[in-house]
Amino acid sequence: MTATLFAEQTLNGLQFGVMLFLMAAGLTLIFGIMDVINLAHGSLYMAGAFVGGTVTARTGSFLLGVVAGAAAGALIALLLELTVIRRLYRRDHLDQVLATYALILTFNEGVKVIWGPAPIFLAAPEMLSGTVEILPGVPYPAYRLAVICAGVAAALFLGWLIGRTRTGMLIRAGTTHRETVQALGVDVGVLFALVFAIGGALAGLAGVMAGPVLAVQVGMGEQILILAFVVIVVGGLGSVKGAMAGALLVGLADTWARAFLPVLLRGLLPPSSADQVAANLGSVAVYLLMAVVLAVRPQGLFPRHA
Amino acid sequence: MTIARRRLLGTAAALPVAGLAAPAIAQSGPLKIGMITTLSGPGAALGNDIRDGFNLVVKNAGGRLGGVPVEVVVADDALRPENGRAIAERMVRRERIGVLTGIVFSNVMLAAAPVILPSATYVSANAGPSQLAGEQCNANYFNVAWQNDNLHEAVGQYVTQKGLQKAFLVAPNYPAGRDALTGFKRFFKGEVVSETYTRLDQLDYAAELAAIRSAAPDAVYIFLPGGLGINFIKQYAAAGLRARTPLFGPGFSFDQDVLPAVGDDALGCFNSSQWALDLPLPANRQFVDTFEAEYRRLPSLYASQGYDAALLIGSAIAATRGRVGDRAAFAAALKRADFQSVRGSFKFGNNNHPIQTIYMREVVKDGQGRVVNRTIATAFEAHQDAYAAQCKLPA
Amino acid sequence: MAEAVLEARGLTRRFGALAANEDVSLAIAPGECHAVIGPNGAGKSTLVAMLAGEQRPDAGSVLLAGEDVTALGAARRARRGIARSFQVTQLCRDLSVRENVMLAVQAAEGRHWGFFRPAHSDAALTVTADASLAAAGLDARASSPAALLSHGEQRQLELAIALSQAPRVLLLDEPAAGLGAAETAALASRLAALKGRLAMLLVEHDMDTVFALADRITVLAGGRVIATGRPGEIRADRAVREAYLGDVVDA
Amino acid sequence: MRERLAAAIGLCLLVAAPFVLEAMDEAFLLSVLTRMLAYALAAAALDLVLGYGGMVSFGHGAFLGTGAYVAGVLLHHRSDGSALVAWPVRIGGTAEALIAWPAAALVSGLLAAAIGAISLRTRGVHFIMITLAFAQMVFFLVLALPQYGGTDGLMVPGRNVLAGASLEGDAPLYWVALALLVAFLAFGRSTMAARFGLALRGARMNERRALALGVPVYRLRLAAFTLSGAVAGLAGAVLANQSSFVSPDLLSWQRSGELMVMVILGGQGTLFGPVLGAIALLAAEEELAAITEHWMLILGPALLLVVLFFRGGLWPLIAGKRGDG
Repeated sequence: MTATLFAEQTLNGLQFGVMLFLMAAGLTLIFGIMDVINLAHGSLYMAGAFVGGTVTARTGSFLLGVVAGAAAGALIALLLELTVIRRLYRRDHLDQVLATYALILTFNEGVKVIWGPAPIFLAAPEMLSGTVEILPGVPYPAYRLAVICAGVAAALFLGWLIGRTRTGMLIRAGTTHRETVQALGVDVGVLFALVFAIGGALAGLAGVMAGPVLAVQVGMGEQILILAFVVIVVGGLGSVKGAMAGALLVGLADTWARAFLPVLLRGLLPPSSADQVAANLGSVAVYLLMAVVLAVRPQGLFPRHA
Repeated sequence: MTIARRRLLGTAAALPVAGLAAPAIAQSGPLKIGMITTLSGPGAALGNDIRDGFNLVVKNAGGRLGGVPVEVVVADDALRPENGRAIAERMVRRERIGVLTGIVFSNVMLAAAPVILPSATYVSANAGPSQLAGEQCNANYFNVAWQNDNLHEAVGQYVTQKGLQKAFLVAPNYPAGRDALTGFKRFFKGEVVSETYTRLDQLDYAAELAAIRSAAPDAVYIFLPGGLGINFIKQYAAAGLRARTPLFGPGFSFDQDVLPAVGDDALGCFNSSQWALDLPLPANRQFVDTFEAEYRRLPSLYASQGYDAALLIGSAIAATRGRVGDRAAFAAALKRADFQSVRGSFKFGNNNHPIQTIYMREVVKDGQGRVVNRTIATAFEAHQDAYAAQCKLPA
Repeated sequence: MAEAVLEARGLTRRFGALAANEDVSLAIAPGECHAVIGPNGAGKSTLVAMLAGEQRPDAGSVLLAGEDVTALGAARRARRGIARSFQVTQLCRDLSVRENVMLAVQAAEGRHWGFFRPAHSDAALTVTADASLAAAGLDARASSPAALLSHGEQRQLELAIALSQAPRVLLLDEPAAGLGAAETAALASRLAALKGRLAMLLVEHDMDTVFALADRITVLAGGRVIATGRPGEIRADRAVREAYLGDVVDA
Repeated sequence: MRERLAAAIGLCLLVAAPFVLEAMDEAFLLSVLTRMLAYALAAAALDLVLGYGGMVSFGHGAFLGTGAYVAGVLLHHRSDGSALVAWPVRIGGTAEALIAWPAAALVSGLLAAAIGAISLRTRGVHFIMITLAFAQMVFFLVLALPQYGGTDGLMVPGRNVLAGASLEGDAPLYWVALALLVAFLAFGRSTMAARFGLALRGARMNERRALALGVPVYRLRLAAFTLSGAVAGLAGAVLANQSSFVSPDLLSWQRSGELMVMVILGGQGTLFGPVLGAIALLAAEEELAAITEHWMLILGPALLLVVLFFRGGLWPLIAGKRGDG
């Protein structure tokens, strides 16, 4: 293995991590601020991808598709907040899991009714479809660099929104001192709806951004949802910083395990069983990571102080 | 054509009532054909195409198969083996349906087979697992599509024919993935530089793509069913590998249910199939034209399989004058395969699996700018699967 | 002085830069009622939490009858004889009043692994629990869910639960919180009856109760012990008067 | 009182079912009912930890599936005469339920003990997620098992025999499933009313109080989790017999979610409720799937309405008494 290959694989891991972060950010935001566990986040991601794909196809503009996908995510999220999620704030996590599980079933079938069962088309715009030579002899897909930029931008935006703005201050206060915030004349209901919509927009954005890389099809939300949950649990629920750390860690663990385990194990075991063991370990690497992290730090890497 | 929905039991309290309300045996009316297929979840497109292809035959014949009025009873297994089995049990034991078809996925097939085969005849409209082609072959199980290994073997053969020396193989880490690569290697004579096994829920293939670039093979072969294949093909193209190393795969990763979603990223990829859109046969032209007119989309190989399954069942119904209850006679009629398959020559081997031609196709743009397959070569003629010898059924 | 039942040695607990407890030491003798007082934020609840084992000290140790129990968690310390009541009532709200006490009796016995005999027909639990409820004057409410009790009744139940654990030492974290004058007086007389038989640590804001009950008093301010002594000595202590008592006495 | 009456009537219906269905020439519905009873057993087992213990396990599919695989694999080796373990001692397969089913419960129970030992260190959402993650690990490992079919699942040749008596046919397995369910319900109810249940429920309602009393919360929960996993494994063994097939699908997170739905739909903390929930959900799935291809579009919103507006579930509507949880 060369140093270049190692560097490339590491970059791959980080890139995958950033993609996961886009998805995990909204999830952890909603959990951290509203204490709601939203399995239907994957459905918002799917909706974003489908709407984004459709708009891109109709208008020919990927940028419009991205905007539409994020807007669709926000809009559906808002609708969900007003009709369903609002009733779940004071419920336990079990009710939230089940209600949003029911939403998954509904959304998957709804998308099938509207768009049909087959996957739909969504490609990167022409100017991002080429490759960029980031290391000597290593062409890297330009679009993936754009994904990294989007992820970093989302992280910065969230950091700014929560840490630096009056809205962010109210959001933070709204979780712990609901009454105080209300006494300031702020409608906490509106505030939470806003947060949920922001989370939905992030999910929709993640969906469109993933479209050119992944299949846009019914059920696409669940696969990434489980990974996103691993990410935010590893990072510490509710922490945006934790989500970033968790996402990068999961991305690296997943990519490194697949890239290097077979090579490493071949030194220890006979080739056939080495490949088998490596493949099996690779399959469960992220879950193993989560189990280890939680066994050592039950609250995740960056626990949120109550 | 009518597709009746089955009456099933209500809640537990309504059990006896439901039982009384729906007579256990349909005494008269059209001949029922049971179609268990996947209509929800990520695999829904496949079942949808099989069903549409099958129904097209029935519709074209005015609601008849083999001259007999039929009713296609459709049920969704949701890609859950248990559901498939429960539906099969209901169809066979309660509605006394004698002919079933439609199951897409081998896990559902294997779960339902023990219920169906003792008392009904099954015509598989999709690839068959090796168990049912080999030792566990059955006189009442017919596969009118292909055996799982066929398409992989064909690519192995073709890559060897083209003189490509070094192959890089990718498949998910599960037995079917290993079987697929074994099928490829059975006919590939060059060097396998890597057999890479990926996660079954893998989204990102950057690590594998980097390994491919570094290995610089002459050919890359993937067995990545469903969305996995779409993910890989998109990422393969974006990584700039499409121009360097030709990508090969089984036909279902490059067919009409997938290509519209992948678009230009699939151009120039090679794949194997027992059927192709552009096969210049009258039966195929009629199929493609009527399918497109009816459903406003191009048919996939799954649709062609559903269509052929209906034709095959129709031929046996005609031969037995609709007496599907005489299983020996019905099976014998099926085995003659007396129908015009859209793929050209077709006959059954001793294990009731096809002996057929496997074509190689290349993904191109057609005159209307659509991304489609063009047939470029024949990998095998009269090809039979590797498990036939283990089957004890007479030829 | 006889060997202390419960002793804190140099307990320190920090939350970030803030030291909630700094080098706190105190000892509770057998049968003694030892009060801990101090203004809000003095670190009283943190001290109780560390003594009970709910929080780990950053430095220092806790000794139960001379044995170091610093490394043990709350449940293990409870099994060795430390019982506590909470500042904010902690009850199993959907269990009946009687079941709340039965659980305490069961925990004191240390036998949780019964699978077949209904707890309600287990005399080992019910006899003690009923006696304890009668002593607390709650026998009429025995079958009502704990959540339905009035605040005063809940405080009584809280005490009855702690006593049913048959503890060696009882930690009382503001037992009179939220009680009216009559209820507080009743509580004080119940606690007075326990004096001499049971070692108690009493954290309380109501100074009348404290001075009426306490054998000794430790005063915390800013997380540190600023005085320890008999009630009379504390009353006379200049530092205490300045730091804390002054406000109350003069008011 | 009313709850006991409702339970008694339910039992009478289930006992009468074979005779009624036989008389109506609908005996095959018994096979459907057997499947419902197996799921009911698994859901009731989940209720023990979820309803009574307050441990929201999103991974019980793993225990159900593991039990099914143990029974299936033992039958598989028995039928082809191969060894399950070749070294250091040769262990072959078996068809005897008295060996295979306890083995299924044991393996699932051990798995639950291992998963629980780590997961119970966490609380709340972390617990939900870590149980899900462990179940996913088991799922992918089973998928990768080359000798037992991977995603294709494993065809189970024939059924177990019970103390030498055949379980072939619809009725025998139904009776066994019913007996197991009734036995577990009786045991579960008694346990939850006994000391163990008192401590477990108390710890759910107020963990801080329980710890202050000296209740060994962690050990009690681990015991309940292990027991629950073992019983779910037993249910899996019944399911393997009912369907003559085991599939990794049983271990998937969707199956874990469905078990949770059964518990909530029926009413958590009642043990009887989940039985009703299992029967109702499976019946609804089949009935709806027969009406329309888009049945999920009905099932999803229906479940949502139940969670939002019928929190207690179905059983309290019948029994007139809310559950413990």
